[in-house]
Amino acid sequence: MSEPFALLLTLLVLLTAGWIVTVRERRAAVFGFIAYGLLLALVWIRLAAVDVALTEAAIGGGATGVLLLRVSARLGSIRGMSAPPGLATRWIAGVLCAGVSLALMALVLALPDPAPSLAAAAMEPIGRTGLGNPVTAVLLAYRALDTFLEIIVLLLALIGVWSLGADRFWGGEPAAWRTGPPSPALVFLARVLPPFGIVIAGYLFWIGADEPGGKFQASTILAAMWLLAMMAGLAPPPRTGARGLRAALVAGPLVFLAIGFAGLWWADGFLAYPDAFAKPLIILIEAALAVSIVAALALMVAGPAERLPRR
Amino acid sequence: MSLLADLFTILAVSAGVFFFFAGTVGLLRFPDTLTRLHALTKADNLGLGLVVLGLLPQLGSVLAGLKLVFIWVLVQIASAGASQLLAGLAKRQPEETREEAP
Amino acid sequence: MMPVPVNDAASLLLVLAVLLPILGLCAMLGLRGLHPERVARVAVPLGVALAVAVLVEVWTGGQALHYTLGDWEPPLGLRLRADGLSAVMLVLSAVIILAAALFSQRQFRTPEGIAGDTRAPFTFWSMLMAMWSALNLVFLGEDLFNFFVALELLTFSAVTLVCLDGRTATLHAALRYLLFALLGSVLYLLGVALIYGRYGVLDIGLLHELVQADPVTLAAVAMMTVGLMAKASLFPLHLWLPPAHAGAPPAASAVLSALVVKAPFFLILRLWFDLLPPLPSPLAGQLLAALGAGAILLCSLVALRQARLKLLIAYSTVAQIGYLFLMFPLAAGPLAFWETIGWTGGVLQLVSHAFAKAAMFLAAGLIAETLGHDRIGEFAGLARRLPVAVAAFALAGLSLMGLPPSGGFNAKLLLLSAAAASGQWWIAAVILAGGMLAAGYVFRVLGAAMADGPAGEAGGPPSPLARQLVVLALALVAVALGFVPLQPFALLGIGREVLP
Amino acid sequence: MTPLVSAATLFGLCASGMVGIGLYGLIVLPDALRKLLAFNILGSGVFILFGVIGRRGAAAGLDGDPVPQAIVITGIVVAFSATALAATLLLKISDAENEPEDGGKDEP
Repeated sequence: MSEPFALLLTLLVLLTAGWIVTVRERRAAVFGFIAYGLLLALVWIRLAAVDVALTEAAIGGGATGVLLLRVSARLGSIRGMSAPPGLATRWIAGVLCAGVSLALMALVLALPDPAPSLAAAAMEPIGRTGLGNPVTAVLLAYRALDTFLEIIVLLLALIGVWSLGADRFWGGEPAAWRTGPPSPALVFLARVLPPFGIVIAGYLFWIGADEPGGKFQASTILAAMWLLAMMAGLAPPPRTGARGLRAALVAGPLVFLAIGFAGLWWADGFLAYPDAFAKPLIILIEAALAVSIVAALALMVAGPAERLPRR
Repeated sequence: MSLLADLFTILAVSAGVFFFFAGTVGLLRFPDTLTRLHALTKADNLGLGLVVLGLLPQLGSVLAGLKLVFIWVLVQIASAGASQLLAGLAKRQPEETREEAP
Repeated sequence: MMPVPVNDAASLLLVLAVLLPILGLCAMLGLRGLHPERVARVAVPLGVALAVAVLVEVWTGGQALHYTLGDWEPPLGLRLRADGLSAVMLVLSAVIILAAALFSQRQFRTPEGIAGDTRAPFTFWSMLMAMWSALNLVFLGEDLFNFFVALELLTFSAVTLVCLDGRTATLHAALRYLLFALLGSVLYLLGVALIYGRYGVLDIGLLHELVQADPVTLAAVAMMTVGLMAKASLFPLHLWLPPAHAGAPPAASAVLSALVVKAPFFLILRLWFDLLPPLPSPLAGQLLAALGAGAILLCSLVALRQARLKLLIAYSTVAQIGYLFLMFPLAAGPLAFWETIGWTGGVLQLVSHAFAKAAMFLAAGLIAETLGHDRIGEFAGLARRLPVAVAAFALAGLSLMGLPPSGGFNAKLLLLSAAAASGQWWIAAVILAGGMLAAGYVFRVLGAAMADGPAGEAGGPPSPLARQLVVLALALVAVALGFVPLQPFALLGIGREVLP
Repeated sequence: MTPLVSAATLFGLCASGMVGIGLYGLIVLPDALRKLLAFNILGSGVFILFGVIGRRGAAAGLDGDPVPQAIVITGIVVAFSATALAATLLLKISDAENEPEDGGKDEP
């Protein structure tokens, strides 16, 4: 497994990407995109970034795929953003984009060797966080503000999705997949898979501190299990106005902020952890974040409220 | 012993790859959704099963072996379920609905 | 290496300025019983106080504030930093948001007798909070990827506000805005990737000491600039702005035009002045200025021909953004850039346009509410019915045209002098022509409103005086900025002396 | 390891190609959902470029620089959020246009 495999993978990725933008049918492009996400996960493994590979497979391929399938199944034709471009436009765009690609290739080859890296800088103080996985240390210690804001981005996108529902349904249930009774195969999957999913998610979450894995990957799997149960009609989708759901959504950010501000008193500043308790605090933050991420991801895929709230 | 194990691995994985190949050819060449699904599930079941079986002697620990078998079982469940769903969809929409094309 | 200051109580203000609005958002989302507008009534004054406190600290201390997050020093960690310019932007945002909040208290109030929240008020207030947080982070951040996250927060909240009313036309506008903004983000991120690949550092202060004008760096900054231009809607990447800004609720349009398009522009300033070394060739600055000139001339002409008031104001935004890009060649020269009148003029243009444009969009909101439409052709009689709103529009127009006394006049005079002093006569000509065109579209509206006609008797109750006074106050600030001295401000140089 | 044939460099070229393909799709595809797919291809090209840069930065006993990896994880989540928002917007437009009596509320 070395360069020939990388070459093959490169060709496959580029061919799939080209196919997605040129194939005639919209649905086919979506299927192509899901396969593309899986190929990318392989590329990430070859790039020795297993954390990213898991995230890509779970979110980039999985969650995005389910979302796009749901949308493309219901999406009718839309008045064009622009008319289909003529041959000349396509040629000009093609030449332009090829130029961009070639320039970028030249820049990639011009990057300095040996490459600058923060790997050593990230490993040096990692003892203070009590973590073994440097990616988790970057996400939850060194660049914790980014991770905090990323959860806020998720919440904003969810509010954005909700705001696209009608006024009268606000606070009601999302009504994704209400096309008749669920098929027996789906119900079978929804009964059999969740126990496995929960175990795998728990495992990924727990090892995330020291090995590849973590809250995003685990949360995506849990969200997928929940969605499966919703699709099969085994668990009704929650009301978007339900108190429990709202609390779950803000649990992550609030715990993160509380521990962050507590750092003003018991450590060196906002978002600093006392060395002795760094690891348990980080795991507490991750657990709270996981709750929010599961809720946000699942409900974002489920879409805005489309049924009246039950009073 | 190790030579025998290697030989077994090569044979089993090659057979697995053959089934994947056959399944892919079927996917590309067969005329309709149901027969294509049939070809695919063959690749999933037998192909992956043989690859997993072939890799088992190469693993150091029983736990790693269990993980591989577990993955195979999961794929069985998922692909059986997904095939059912796709087949159901194909039955409901016999002609592929063509979206507006560019 | 620069000496790294320790975190102190004053610099904690920066953390609070970024997080307070998010805390408000969490309160709105988490507790349905609290109505979002009540949360805003607490959060907005607190946020204004924080911004003013930062300005006072920076001004009296005479140096930038720093906060290192989690005591992880850059390049590994992140930090926040407020210099004179950031402090000004912080206060500017706080005041505009305050005005938008006051203006919207009644419009986006949860109806009586509802225990939970309702769609439009919840969305408006929560997105306003998120947008504020993102703006403050753009003004206070130091890390290129941190900026990316802030820009995405800004995009999501802005797009959601644009399509708040749910009409098909605004949904289309929001979609187009979203696609442009996402393309901008990706191009920006591509540049960030190259910078990291080249230097292994993302902190602007540290990068300033490392950067060299080699192809990778220049290509990276070029990509980031193009991405940010799409978000700041610099001509010719402006096509998304007019329908989006014209379709949003008035308070949202005001914030979008006054602040949201300025955030990516602020980042372009940081890239070009704080990150890059003085460029060997002035060509790039000339190119940006040429695009700015294109925006001023073409979009002012398009604004002249608009039949609807909100679209006219939106096209005027694109034109006025053009002025900002004139400062790139004008701040170059032998002096340190923050000591040039080109720099001062550009920043003054940014601030006075924010006030003038917010006043205009809110005035347009009052007009549309009263008349039920915003067709300029049917404005006859308006001045009698809504004298305060029309007066505010006229005062704000003064600033856009660049007539004295107004902030716009001072800004344009400073830019004009800088252009004349450096012999860049074409820029001077563009500034003058832009002022005439602005006069054309402002007087077209005023002329219609002053005429006698039926709009004076149209139905609907008149707007409450308090809302009209908010609009007038914004316009008066734009005018009052005309009394600042015509010279470089020491405040805008605070925190920049450390950059060689 | 000569730079021209190393797997990291190869994927760097791959990322450049992905950026070009995504950009092309974003420009020429008339269908908004397809534009969204193209945006995701473009984004993934940028992410892979970060991955390549991280892999090149292998040091201190690690197989790669963890900072770009963490950045990409954040980026993937942000891209998903953008896709979800845009896709819902599309659906809403399509619903409003295809059943104007029921879904759209076209008042001035």
